[in-house]
Amino acid sequence: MNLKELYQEIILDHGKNPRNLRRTENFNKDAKGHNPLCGDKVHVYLKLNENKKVEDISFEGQGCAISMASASIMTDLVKGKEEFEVKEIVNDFLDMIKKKDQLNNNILNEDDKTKLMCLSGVKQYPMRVKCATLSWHTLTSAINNSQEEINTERN
Amino acid sequence: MNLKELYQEIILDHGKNPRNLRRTENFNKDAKGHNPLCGDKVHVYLKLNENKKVEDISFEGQGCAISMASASIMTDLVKGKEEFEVKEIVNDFLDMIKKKDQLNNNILNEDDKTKLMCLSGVKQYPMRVKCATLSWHTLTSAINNSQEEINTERN
Amino acid sequence: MNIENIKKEFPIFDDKIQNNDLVYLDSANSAQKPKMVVDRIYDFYTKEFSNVGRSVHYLAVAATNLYENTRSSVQKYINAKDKNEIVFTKGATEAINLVANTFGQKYLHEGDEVLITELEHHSNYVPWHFLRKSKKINIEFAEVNDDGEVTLESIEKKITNKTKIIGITHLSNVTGAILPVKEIVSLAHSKGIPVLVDGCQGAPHLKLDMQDLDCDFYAISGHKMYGPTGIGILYAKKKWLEELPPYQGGGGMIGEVKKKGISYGDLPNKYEAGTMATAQVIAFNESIKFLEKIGIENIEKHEKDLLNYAIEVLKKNNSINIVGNPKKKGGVISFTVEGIHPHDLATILDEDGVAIRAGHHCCQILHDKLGLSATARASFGVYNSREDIDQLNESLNKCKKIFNLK
Amino acid sequence: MNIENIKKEFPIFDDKIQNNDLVYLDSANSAQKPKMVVDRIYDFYTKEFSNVGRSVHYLAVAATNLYENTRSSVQKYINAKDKNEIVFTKGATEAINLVANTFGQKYLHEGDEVLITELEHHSNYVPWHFLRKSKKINIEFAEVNDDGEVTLESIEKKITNKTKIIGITHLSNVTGAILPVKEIVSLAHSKGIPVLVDGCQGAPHLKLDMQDLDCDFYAISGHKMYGPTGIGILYAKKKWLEELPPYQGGGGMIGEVKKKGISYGDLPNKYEAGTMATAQVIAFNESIKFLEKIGIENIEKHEKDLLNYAIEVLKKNNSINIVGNPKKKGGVISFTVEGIHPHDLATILDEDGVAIRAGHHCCQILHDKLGLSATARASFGVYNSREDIDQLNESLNKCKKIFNLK
Ligand SMILES: Cc1ncc(COP(=O)(O)O)c(C=O)c1O
Ligand SMILES: Cc1ncc(COP(=O)(O)O)c(C=O)c1O
Repeated sequence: MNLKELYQEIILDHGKNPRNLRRTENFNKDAKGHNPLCGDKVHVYLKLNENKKVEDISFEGQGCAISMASASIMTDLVKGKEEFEVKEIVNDFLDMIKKKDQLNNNILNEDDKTKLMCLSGVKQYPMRVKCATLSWHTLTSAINNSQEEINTERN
Repeated sequence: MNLKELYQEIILDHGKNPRNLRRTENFNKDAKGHNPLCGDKVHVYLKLNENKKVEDISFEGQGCAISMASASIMTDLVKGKEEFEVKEIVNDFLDMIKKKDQLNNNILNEDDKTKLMCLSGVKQYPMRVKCATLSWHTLTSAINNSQEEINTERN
Repeated sequence: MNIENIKKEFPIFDDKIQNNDLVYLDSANSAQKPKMVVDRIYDFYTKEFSNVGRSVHYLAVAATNLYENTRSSVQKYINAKDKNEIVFTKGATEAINLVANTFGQKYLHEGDEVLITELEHHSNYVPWHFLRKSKKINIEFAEVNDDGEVTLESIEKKITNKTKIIGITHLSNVTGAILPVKEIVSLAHSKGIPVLVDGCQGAPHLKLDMQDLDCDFYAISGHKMYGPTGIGILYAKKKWLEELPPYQGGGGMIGEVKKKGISYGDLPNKYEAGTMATAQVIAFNESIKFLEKIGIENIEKHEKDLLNYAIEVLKKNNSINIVGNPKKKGGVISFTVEGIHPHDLATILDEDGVAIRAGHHCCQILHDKLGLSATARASFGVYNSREDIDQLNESLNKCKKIFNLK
Repeated sequence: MNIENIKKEFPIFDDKIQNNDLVYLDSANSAQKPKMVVDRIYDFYTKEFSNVGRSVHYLAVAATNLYENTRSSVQKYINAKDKNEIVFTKGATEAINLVANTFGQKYLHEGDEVLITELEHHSNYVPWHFLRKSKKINIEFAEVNDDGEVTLESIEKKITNKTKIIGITHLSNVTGAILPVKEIVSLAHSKGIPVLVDGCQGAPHLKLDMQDLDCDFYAISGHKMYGPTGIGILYAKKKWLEELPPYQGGGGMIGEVKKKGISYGDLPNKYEAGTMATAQVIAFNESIKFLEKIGIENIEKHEKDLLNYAIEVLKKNNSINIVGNPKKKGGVISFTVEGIHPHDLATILDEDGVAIRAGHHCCQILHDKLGLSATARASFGVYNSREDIDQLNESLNKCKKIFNLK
């Protein structure tokens, strides 16, 4: 049953009670993301300290369980990481969602990886991949300080 | 063989050597006709005398054998007729081409009717009916002094 | 014709989709196709194909006649006064663009107002927005009330002496509200304002009578009327088609073409530039025949029954909120389930073969007003039955179970 | 694949048309359809139908993928750099209108010049004429020479510092002349002028390589490429699609929609408003596969052979005049017969099952220049053979007999 894989307890939990769903005070990086076909929206806020470490990260937005859970788990996992590590985690996650079977980075511990792998259920649902990746693309955009709003219809 | 009916000798003759293919001097009525899909064009000139009799009629134009023959025969037949008679002949001809089996007017003699009936072969060729009727519609327009250019695509 | 047997005419229901019987509740998006329509396309391409209008050979003549036959059928079906008031387009969206563009060119000037409603589909807003940018006109929105309706009064309130045209949907693709079109047209005409009706949802489900409605323009999409994709219809009163400039330029729509200038063809050619969707137009005649065979009154009755049943069933189900409560409503139900996002509903329902739509349904203005970023929508066609509603309800309960809701 | 067997793939040739074998010589007007294309339409409607893009249920996801697959196939087939440079339209005429309208809006001003040629189809003239009226631009015509060609030099002669865009046909639908597009583009670009190519006749018959041609816009009609009616393609360099405003407004082409303003979607959505010709786009993938299966080189060779044979045969026939004599020529022969009007020819040929076209072929400017009100035209497709040419010749002799000509 694929649905069971898609809507695992941890997804439902994060979807219902998203962590870090707020706006970081004194954020120094942010970006907006948008999926025009379904109306999902996310705004990611980052506070990097002088050593380029993520002191705080948060998000605002509304969307389906998958997109909320994905943003929630993402913010949980990258908090405390350094910028270059965040980039690596993002790339690894996006690769995994698109093609690979597992996560390859050496930054996250096994527990965290297991948590993240809970999102891999969307692979069976191509239309929902965008839900899982929107916040991640938006995080990248925030880090790169690009002014461009992320739009999941952009390929 | 329907083609034999369509291209009777008389049609070919009038098509090749159209009568009245010129421009009446001192015409007092005229009209242009046009079939935009095929490019056929005709310009009919009329000279009615004070008794509303057709003193002269002529046409200029280019087109297929059917349209040239039709204009040629038409001009031949209406010359010398009175305006109200011309209208009756035109209506009778258009009715015949569209639906009736024969001509019903009492103005033309049997010989002339036979001549005109030579055009009835187009009934089997719906796309060619326009070729046969263009000059007749244009004649009506000239008589009515309507400024509107006749266009066979108008239904 | 027995409405129970109608499903058999739609080959899509013959096979399982992903091991499920298909419960298709997305007809407001696009309707499935009866066999007679698909067969007509097949036969036309394999036995009769030719371009229309331009050649004099047998196939071309026959195709041209078939093409024009559809025009006559449409005229009859919507009770238009004149055959040439029917213009074929590629869809309703193009039909509305055609009107906005040509009407805008000729009649709209800086400061003029176009009045639409908060219920409008993007297709009946964006084309006017283009004019807002190019011509500096303003767009006013008649308000939707708490029941999801737009009333005659709410239109009246927004009419000013700058209102130059009114654009309204016949039947909302979100709340299902059926607008009092005839009354709105009559009011508008009393002030000399023409009315465009977006008939996308009206045409497949309601009896159409252009002379009775008296609207100036009516836009239809073939694919929502059990017809092929790629064909739409613009009904427009003859005087408008005569007065307005052409929309697209190309072969077939011209009179005379000279280097210095061009004259345009007569109706209906003037608005049908280039090779049209020949096969689609010809096959659309079968859609009309299909609708006539069942009878629009029977369709209305059937869909009304389904709608009432669905409302009854869904209202009993806790935590389901139906969007809007219009007094006159067509077979469209948009809803939300507390605690489950519409996208998650759609995905889970899909696993049971239940096809619904989730999102803003191209009505962002309305969703903003409702304070919802998305809704789920079940919409009906002639082939739906009460069993489909039962399955929808059952699958919604499954969603709740997966989400640990009661 | 054996070119001799290709006719068998086209069901239209299976049956007699009016007791005759069909000799179809009207492919420049519209091509017949191979079975694989028609089957694809049938299967899509009966087994897989859904609207694309908007719903998340299984059928919608599958249809969306199929739809996008065609975009990828087209990209590959015409060697475009980017998938999103392929915009689906309802036909080439719409594609050209799209470019003229959006380019005109943004870049054309009073006194600017648009340079087209005397060979152009009305579809590549009328859209520019609209701008002549609305924006007071001028239209210049590069001259056709006695051989029915437009040369690089004749283009060069008409370029001024006011020339803002050049529109040229790839292959004339009257004289068959193949224009030196690559050289014209290179010349134009050296002066900073973009080039639109009307590829209606080029696309079905010539190898296409957008990156090599380097043109800015290329317009294609699906129905002339053995595809369904109601679908066309606009190829446009990405930078243009990004810079130009949208053409039609509606569902699917938007980003965010608010009462105060609207942002548009990204490519390719920005130019695909409303429900598209889904089934036609999906089936068009089969047309591409069909062409790829035969190989465009084989098609070019086959049609060249037919052309040479036809010219040889018709030249031997007294009183036939072939219009134009271009050095590079595609499979189109327009001709006149002394003493018989083209319409009469077409009617008589039709009695033998020989389908040709007679008229101005939507090229009145060229016909004015030639001093002819109409010509007859035989045009070839992959399914034609030398026997078809023989039959044409024989039937032309019959015309002469009926008209008492030698
Ligand atoms: C050279 C040329 N350009 C444009 C067109 C118009 O194409 P369509 O009618 O398919 O839009 C045609 C076909 O009629 C053509 O031959
Ligand atoms: C009310 C309404 N208007 C307009 C449209 C647009 O129709 P189409 O996409 O067929 O052009 C739709 C369908 O999506 C609709 O429901």
